[in-house]
Amino acid sequence: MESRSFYNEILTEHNVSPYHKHDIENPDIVLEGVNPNCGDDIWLKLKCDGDIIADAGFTGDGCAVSQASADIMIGLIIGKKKEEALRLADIFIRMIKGEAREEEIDSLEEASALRDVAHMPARVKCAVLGWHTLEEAFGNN
Amino acid sequence: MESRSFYNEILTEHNVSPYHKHDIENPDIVLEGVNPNCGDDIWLKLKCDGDIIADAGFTGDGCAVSQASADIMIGLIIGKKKEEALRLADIFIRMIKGEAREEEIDSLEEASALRDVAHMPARVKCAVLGWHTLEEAFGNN
Amino acid sequence: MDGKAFRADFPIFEIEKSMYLDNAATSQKPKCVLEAEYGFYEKMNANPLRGFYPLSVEATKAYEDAREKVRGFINAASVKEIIFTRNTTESINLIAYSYGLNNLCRNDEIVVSITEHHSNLLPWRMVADRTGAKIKYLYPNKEGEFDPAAIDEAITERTKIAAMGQVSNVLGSLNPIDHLIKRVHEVGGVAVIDAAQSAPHMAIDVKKMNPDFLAFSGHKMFGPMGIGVLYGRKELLEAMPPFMEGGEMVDIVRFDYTKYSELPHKFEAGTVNAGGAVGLSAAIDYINKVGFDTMNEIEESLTKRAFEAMKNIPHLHILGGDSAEKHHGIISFTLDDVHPHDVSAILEADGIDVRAGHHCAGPLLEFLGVNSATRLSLMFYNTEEEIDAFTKSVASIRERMGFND
Amino acid sequence: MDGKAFRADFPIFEIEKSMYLDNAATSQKPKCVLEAEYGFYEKMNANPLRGFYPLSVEATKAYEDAREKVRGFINAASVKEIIFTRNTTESINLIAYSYGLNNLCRNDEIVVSITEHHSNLLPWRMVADRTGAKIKYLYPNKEGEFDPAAIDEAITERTKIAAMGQVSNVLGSLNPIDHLIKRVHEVGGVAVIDAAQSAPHMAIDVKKMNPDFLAFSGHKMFGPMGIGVLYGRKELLEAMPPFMEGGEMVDIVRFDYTKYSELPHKFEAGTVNAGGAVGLSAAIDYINKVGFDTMNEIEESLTKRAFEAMKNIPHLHILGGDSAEKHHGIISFTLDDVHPHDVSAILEADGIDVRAGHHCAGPLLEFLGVNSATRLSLMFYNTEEEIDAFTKSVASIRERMGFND
Ligand SMILES: Cc1ncc(COP(=O)(O)O)c(C=O)c1O
Ligand SMILES: Cc1ncc(COP(=O)(O)O)c(C=O)c1O
Repeated sequence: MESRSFYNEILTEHNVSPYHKHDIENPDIVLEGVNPNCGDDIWLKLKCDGDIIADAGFTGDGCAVSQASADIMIGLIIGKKKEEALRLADIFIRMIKGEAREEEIDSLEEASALRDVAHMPARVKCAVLGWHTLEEAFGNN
Repeated sequence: MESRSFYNEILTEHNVSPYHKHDIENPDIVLEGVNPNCGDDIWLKLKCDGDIIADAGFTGDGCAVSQASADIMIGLIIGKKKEEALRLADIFIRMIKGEAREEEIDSLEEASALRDVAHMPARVKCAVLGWHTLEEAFGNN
Repeated sequence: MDGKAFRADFPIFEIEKSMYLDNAATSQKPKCVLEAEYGFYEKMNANPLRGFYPLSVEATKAYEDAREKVRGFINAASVKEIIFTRNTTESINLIAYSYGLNNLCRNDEIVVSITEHHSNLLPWRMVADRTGAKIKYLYPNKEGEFDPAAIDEAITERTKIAAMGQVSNVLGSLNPIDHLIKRVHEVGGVAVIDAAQSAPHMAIDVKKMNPDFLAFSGHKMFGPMGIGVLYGRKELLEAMPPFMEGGEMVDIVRFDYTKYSELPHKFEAGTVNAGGAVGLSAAIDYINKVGFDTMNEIEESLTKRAFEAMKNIPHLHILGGDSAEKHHGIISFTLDDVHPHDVSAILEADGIDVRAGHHCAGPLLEFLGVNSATRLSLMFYNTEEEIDAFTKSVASIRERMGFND
Repeated sequence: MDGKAFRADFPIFEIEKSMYLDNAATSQKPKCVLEAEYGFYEKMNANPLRGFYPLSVEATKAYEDAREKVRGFINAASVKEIIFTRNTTESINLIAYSYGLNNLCRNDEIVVSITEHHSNLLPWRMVADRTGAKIKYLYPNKEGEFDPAAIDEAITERTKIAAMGQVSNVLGSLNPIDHLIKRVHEVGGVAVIDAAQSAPHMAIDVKKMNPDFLAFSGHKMFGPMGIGVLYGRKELLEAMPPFMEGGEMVDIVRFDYTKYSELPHKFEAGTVNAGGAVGLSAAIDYINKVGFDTMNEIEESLTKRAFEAMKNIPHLHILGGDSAEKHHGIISFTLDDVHPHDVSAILEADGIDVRAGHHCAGPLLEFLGVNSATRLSLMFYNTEEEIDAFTKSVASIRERMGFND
């Protein structure tokens, strides 16, 4: 018996050594996201400069999927415009639902490493937790 | 198809022409008995002379089994002592449960015509309604 | 025209030879429903909603697919509006406890039709008792028909809730719920529709009907016992506090803090009856397969056959409407001098299953001036032979009870 | 020693090849239970309690026989003390609503152990919120053991209710309920025992145990979903008002008067889940056939096998008791640096079904200082191979998650 290659290297790396798991000083937006299924609980902290996400980080506790996904997300959105971040979140969430097109997935860069979660219905909520929280933080959804 | 001989002559007669279905003036005890299964609802009215049941009657509404049984019961207990009436009630109820001895059943006189109810679980409550109300009226049970 | 062609779908008819004409109490279950429930336990039994392993994921999917099936069945906007309960009674109690107790107070009024089943009456009396609100009864005429003007008058600015069954379980009458719903919305109140007797017989479209709450039971519509449905408008359900509390309806519980789950889970405390939900889903598939059109055609034809024969039995009095069309498969009646209890006992001795009593509608019977009644209630799987045996037996009863007509 | 000999009794094991080790969530169902429920619908389906015809009489008898079976199972004095509910959660909510809200007020206290499942905690918080009563938590030590002296101290003259589970669904610990019951009786309060996790594994004798209320779920003890039990002392139940209202729980309903039915029907509103009760009855027969002695012998042996192996896995921490005997088939654990969610996902990839999360015991986990845990929970039908596969897989996880030990 061997595990399906679900916990790939990108995922385990971002989980074992997350770059963005730290507090942000004087954040403009702080929002808690919770995945009741397993008790994942992250606090997303955003610092904005006008429309631009100047800095971001997260704290909390969760499974490798939720942690790696949040970490990758933050790496992707720092320096981007709010609208662009939301566009990526939309693509990511559709990818996890198995509804995104290939070229869209490509635009997710490292985050595309989570595409296999689409086949694991129980892990979908973990994967999208950070992204949903981002949407909520910007008042969408 | 023909009905099992459950509604025998004694039963239908006491139902069609009950002797004791009438009000009692200044009764000493009045008690309502209800059989929720079918909405049988009788008011038992007793006039006592010391320990003796001097007169009795019932009013209300119910199925032939409950009405005939109450009517037969009252015919049996008028003029009897409270204790004797309770003894008969006990026998009657055991008869309906299929637990009385033959000579006990004999002592019930006409009321023994209801013995077949023992085979009709759904009608047991109708048959014992008057008798249970009698027990309750005397503070038993 | 009758239901012979469908009897083979119901295993009980192979075993039980009595004629089942008590369908308003509970329906018989087709094999596909029994096998669906059995199959759930055999193939995917796990506690839904919490596990990550495939078995639990499958159980969750089966349960949520059943919810989607129910949503489609009544054309609700969202599965969030579909709450699984045990039965109609629990559905209405949920509304009474969670909506009623929290939104009503002294001087408010609850309008309830006097034809209601106890399950759509006693919860409102409880709310009235505890909040000080007043119950106002709506009365029909002796045929069971409500005057729209009387509804308009009874429902006033004080009315916070109006509760009515779509089809009466005693009279078989179709009630003017559309009118009631419109009127109660005019005054800003909510409408609670008891669809226990209608859901098995007619298509319900909550978008068109526009009730605020609607309740029905699985066991009356070919599903298993122990599963029922509450439909509620999302905005209302979202604003309501939970009813029962415990596992599966909370996201976070800390020492002094609780965050409830989203709809519909907020209202489904404890381990759900997934097996029952899967059975109900199969029942809906079965209904869709046969089709309400076919069912109604048969049921109307059988109702007419019974009604016409009963009309000609001396001393027999039908409660409610004066034509078969007004009865929707339910005909309650009395027979002079013979208690309904005895009527049903003699029918029973002839192998016919009907019910006698107050049919959980005490106030209606009181209003009609009868203590109890015998009820014939049909389903599309019944046959002309059953109807004929029934009417023949009824016609013989008075003589068998010692009356010479 | 394991349960291989019994696996053929459970149809799911023929179809589903994953290793089911999430038994505390819900048990698998033996064929005899599934057939009993199916058989009810196939042979005697009718609405119980109201019909006179043989089918309904049989349905009623089957339902009431199931109640008698449950009475015997826990050795209650009377069937009046056995109320069928949907599950443990509903049983406890019934007590909370009907007893709690009506008997408590400001300054009263409810003593609840912090190890409780949300279903035996949130209803008490609801009662506290609405009545102004205070919740007082009982804390165990880190091994999950309660100090009798602390119980004596926590329970005072102000204590009206003390609530505790017999076996913790997270720690597997057996709680000192006898002590708690005696103590709360000294001060005139009532004891509510959550037997959801004990009923499937040990004989319960309510005459000896002497709780005031006791609750459990059919689905955790080989029965179907949608059926649960509330035991209550007759004097208490008699004095309590009904919880839900509707059909089947009233004798008389007039315009302005209601007479409730006698126990136990007063608390069973609406059409009952007779099919579920019949399934539960068959489950009790099955338990009696196998015997708790046999079950326990297997379960203890398997628990020991798992516990000993887990003790030797580096970075693995077992919650609660430090010996297998203290776990009663339930072993929750954490693995350093790996979220329980991922632990269970990897186990799942290896074909092993366990649960990860807060196990509906948020405050306990908060008290233990963990956010969530993975739980292994056994039943007598599990095998040594399953345990070995489980421990082998667990031992491999850290490496597979990128940690080099
Ligand atoms: C100790 C304990 N209490 C209560 C419950 C709730 O049981 P149910 O979900 O069947 O209501 C559970 C099971 O989840 C449990 O383990
Ligand atoms: C009109 C109506 N409402 C409510 C109910 C109650 O349904 P249940 O007993 O399934 O809760 C019934 C059936 O008995 C009914 O006929």
